[in-house]
Amino acid sequence: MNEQAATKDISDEIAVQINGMHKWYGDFHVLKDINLTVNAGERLVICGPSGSGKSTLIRCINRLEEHQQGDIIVDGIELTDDLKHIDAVRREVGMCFQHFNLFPHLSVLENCTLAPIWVRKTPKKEAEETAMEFLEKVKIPDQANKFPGQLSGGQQQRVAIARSLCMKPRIMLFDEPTSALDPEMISEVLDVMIDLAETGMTMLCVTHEMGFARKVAHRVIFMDQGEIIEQNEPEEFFHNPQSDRTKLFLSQILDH
Amino acid sequence: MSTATVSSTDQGFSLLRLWRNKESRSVIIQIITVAVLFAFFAFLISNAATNLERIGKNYNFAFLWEASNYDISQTMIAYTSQSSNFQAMIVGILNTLMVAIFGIITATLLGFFMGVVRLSNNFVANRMVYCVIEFIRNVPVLLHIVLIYGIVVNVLPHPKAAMNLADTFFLSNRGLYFPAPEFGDAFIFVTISFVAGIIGAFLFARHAHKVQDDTGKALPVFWASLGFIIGLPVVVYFISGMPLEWIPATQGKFNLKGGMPLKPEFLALWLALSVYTACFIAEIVRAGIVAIDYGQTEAAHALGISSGRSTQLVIIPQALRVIIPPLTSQYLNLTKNSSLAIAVGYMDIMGTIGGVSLNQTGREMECMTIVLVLYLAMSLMISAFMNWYNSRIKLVER
Amino acid sequence: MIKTISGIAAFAAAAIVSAGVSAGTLDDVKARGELNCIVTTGLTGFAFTDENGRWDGFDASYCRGLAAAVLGSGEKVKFVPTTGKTRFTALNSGEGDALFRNTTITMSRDVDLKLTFLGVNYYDGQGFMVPNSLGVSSAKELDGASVCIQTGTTTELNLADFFRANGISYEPVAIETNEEGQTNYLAGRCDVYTTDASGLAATRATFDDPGAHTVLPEIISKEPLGPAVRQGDDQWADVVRWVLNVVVAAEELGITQANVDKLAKGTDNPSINRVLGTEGNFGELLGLDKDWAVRVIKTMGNYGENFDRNIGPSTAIALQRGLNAQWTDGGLMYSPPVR
Amino acid sequence: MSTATDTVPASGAYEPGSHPDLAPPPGTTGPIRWMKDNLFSSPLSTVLTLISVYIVYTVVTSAGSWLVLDAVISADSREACQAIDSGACWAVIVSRFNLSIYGFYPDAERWRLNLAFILLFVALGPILFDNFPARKHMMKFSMAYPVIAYFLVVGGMGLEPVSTHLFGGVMLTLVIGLTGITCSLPIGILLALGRYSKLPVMRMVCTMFIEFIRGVPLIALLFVASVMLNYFLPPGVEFDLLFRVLIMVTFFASAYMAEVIRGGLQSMPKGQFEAADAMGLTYWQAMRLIILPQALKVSIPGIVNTFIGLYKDTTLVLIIGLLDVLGIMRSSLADPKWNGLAHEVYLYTAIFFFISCFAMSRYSLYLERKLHTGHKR
Repeated sequence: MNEQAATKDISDEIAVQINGMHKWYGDFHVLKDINLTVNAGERLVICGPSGSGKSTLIRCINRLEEHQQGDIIVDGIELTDDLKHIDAVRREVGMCFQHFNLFPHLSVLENCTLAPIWVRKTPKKEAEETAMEFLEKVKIPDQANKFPGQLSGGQQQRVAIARSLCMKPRIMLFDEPTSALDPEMISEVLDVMIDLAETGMTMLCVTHEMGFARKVAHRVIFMDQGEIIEQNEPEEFFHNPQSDRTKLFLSQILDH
Repeated sequence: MSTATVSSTDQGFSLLRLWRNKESRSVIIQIITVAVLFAFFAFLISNAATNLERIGKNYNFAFLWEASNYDISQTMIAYTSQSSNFQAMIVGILNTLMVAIFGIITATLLGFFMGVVRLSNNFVANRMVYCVIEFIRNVPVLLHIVLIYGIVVNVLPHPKAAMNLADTFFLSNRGLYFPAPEFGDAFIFVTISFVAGIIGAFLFARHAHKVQDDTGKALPVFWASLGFIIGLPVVVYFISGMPLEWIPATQGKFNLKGGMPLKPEFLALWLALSVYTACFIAEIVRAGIVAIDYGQTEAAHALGISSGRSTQLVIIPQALRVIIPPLTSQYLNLTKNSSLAIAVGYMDIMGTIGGVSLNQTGREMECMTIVLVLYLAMSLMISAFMNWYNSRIKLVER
Repeated sequence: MIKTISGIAAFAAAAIVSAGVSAGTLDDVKARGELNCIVTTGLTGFAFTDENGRWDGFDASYCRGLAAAVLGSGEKVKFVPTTGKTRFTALNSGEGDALFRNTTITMSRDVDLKLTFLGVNYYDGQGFMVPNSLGVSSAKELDGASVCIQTGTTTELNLADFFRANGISYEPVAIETNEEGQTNYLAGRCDVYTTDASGLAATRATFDDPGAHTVLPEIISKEPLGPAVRQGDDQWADVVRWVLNVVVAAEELGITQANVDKLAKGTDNPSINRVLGTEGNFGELLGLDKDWAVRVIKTMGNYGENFDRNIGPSTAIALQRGLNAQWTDGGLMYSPPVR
Repeated sequence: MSTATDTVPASGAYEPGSHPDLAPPPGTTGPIRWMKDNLFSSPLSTVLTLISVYIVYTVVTSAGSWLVLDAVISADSREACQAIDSGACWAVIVSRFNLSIYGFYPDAERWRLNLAFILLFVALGPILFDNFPARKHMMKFSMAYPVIAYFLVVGGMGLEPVSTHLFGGVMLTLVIGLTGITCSLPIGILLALGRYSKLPVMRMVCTMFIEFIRGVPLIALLFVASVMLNYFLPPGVEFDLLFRVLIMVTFFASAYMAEVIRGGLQSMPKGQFEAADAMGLTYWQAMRLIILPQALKVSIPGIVNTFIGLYKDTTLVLIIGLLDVLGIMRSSLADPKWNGLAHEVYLYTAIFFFISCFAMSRYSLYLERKLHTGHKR
């Protein structure tokens, strides 16, 4: 399956492995027999029409959603009902949401230091130093003492990325990070994500930003109706889609 | 259910593993909760049993069937001091229901009226109602009750000098006396025609709805209903030879005799509860109507719907959706507040079974159990009814 | 939730621990250093608070006397005001140690409510008060009248019986406290106020024009008023009973608040000596000390003094001794001998 | 600024953006116009205005003379009052004023109540107002306040103990109200979390508790406290009446509080829970650090309203024989010197409650407005 995993910054270590995973919402079969292996350092873009289950898939990876059948192994830890495993996985996996989900009652800095202090038990001072470091990386160190409500959408999403990075995660999940943003703010978030990609972070990204996919992804996955229809290197994927559904989807999003 | 097995890295003993497992942990927590609660209640009940035994009492409801030995002034069913405590309880329940229902009706009417005045742009009326509302709702309802009772009893004249309206209505510090109806044999026809009128009005409304759906023609539903419900019984009443007489109260040696009295205790409780609750309802109504975006009115006007119609078709249905839930809790509050009857000696549930019966028989546990169950049942019934109504108007709105 | 439960558990545990072992009431009171005495919420002359919030009155004096006997000071009393309705529960639930609240002794209260009555400190009967303006001279003429009646009292039951027996009707106006009854009666909410004759007199005394109101001649019941304690604590019952008796005995023997100190030094009258503890060891037998009676009399006076000071002819309430005179004066006040 | 008398140039005479401001045409502003709009806009409105003015006039003149002009402030008894003037006899309030505030609390110890009352405001300041100076440090004092107040009011720690049966009047009202609110808040939070929980048993237990308490009147619960609660304690254990009442009042308030807070919890976007989960916070960490701080903030107006309700409901304790401010004033009606002065006494109590409740409801409005505008900070 993972034929083209030979790019130089991808290691052989497996970051996420999903075998024969199914999920239902009540009677509705959202994910059907998902098999997916992501190596450490690999950057994956998942696309597909809305309702295709792509968000659900990455939310299964840190168990915001429970799967009902199959295995998910993240960073060598199998996701089961065992709370210790879940906690361990969540410590290693960072996530950015479509609506940022920053904590409005905490300042930007507090947002960033909360999890390191409470989950990783980092001393406050150290946590703040780390946080400032990452805030600089996302280019908003000057906003550290503001509240999320005072920032623009693009800035908020960058804070959200910094917040996740403060936990020093090994894997980052992005759930449509730019789709709630005004057009002029998309690029500032994408720039940060591209910078992040250059550090060699394992990234799973649900997005419709095909430019981004072209630029950084090792692999693009297309999902529809709960199935992985097609996966390929970006260039191949865009220029030579195999299935009809992919072609239709690409024609819709690339034409507009 | 996850079919995944617990991975082999797990060590340690199984209880810890159960605690670490998300599902079994929730089961464990719940079992512990139930066990602790059970133990707690067992503790309470065993204490109660020990204590009752210590003073030689038991827990049984046989006293309900024994004679109550006390009199009650306002009863809706036949009741004497020889009736049982159970009958006294029924009297109490009916009295509670009566004051609650009367209260809910007047509070709603008064509340809607005040709410509408609060929305009017008439400065003086608006401010005046605002002051009244603020004053009344920031003073405890118990104070209103004793204050109004004090006014009714102290300010109104003695029955000998009762305020008298056309020798039919009398108002004194012994209460408000209405004439009592006396039904002739033929009155049954009027009753039947009234019921028939309601059914007729209902059928006509359905028919009118259908006609409007089919042809677009609006039939005069309101006037027709009025004709069916009021007109028909009136006609039957005259045809059957006016089989209803109203007998006003007359002066007795001490009191007014006969008639249908509303006792001062009832009046005080009813007025206080109505006025107090009405102030809350007024604010709910105002907030409900204000909450409807002015754009809705503008949209209705833009569609050419008349002002009155737009209120009826657009504003009210939406405002009701906002108004009903808080209104429900006001109705519940009013019903529960009616238990303050005890402050003026109105014999409601708290006054009969929770008051005199409790005291004369010394059966605190039994009586309080009954009281709690009765109020709970009443509250649940009102919530159920209002929830039903709420879901209905939601449906209509869609 | 776990927190709540552990909180409740800890709380329950603390409550149990703090309770310690419950001994007899006498020991409890001594240990507490305070007597919890159940009185009425306010009845002029019998138990009421003055402007400084101090309890006073015929019944309240007994509380002070009892506290003086047990604890050495008439000030070590906590008054628990109750309505007609809450008084027995207050006693049975342990909120009060003794009930001095013009309470009628009846068989059912004694037997069914599990109280122990200790004797009579005031012989009363239920009467009716009406304004003169009604022109009523007998209770039998009250057909159709509105009657103010305190709920949860024996008077309420007597009233129902009386009207039923005479085949006349009435409108009961339920009230909770004497103060409410008085307000309602004066405002004309009811034509008649019925309660114990002593209470009627006390109430009438507070009116602007007491002469405008008549207490009707019918006394429709026997109302022997007396203190009560919880059943099953004989030692405590004895203490309260003998406080009750000793003030009557004191009046009979001529012991007064003024001369008790002098007499307590010893007299030639063995009866007085026994009462005041200079002879015999009755105090110890009761579980008190030998001066207990001296303190009682010093605190509340003898029966006659207490009566005169609070409700007697010279007070506004102006009750005559009547049945409550000493047996030597033809009354019913008769203390068993202290010997 | 030009005035209305200026000639208005024909359109096009100005460059865009250089139009002067003109005053509105006459008759569209000013007091006359205001009256037309707000008093006489239609025949119905005119009638309403006239009726209202008449009512206000009658009430103000008659009540005014009774309340103020003909009132008597100092006299020894009701008769003395009536001998002086025909209006209200405020002398009864004057003579009972201290009683109505402090109850039967010993004279020598009353400074403790005064101190506790003053400290109450110091403690409330940082809780109620965001911009309170040195808020963080003062907050610590606020947290410690209940303990301080307990010792001040009840005694202990070197202060003369004062028995609870001496409590009465305004101070009893405040004791019940404040204890009720402080204890009910944590219990209410736990109940709300329980009702919002994913565990069915927990949810059921909390829901049943909340619905039971909300379904019965407070007075019934107080009766339970006064006649039944002692039966449920182990033999020999006694709680005094005030303590039992406080337990019931706390239960009562916490059920209502739970509903208010549940509203706040429900208004939390799902994303907040998910973000907390994704960061690996435990349930209690997520609740304490993320969800509750926000949910409580949204619920503050509701919490204040619950408090107002509770505060007014403290009057009910008079029915079971505790003398709160209404109870103690009512009992002065039994004093032969003052009996028959019900109106004065009730009015005094009403004004007392009005002032305190109105102030609180204004505060709640202020908060609501602040939450609306300052939602994003």
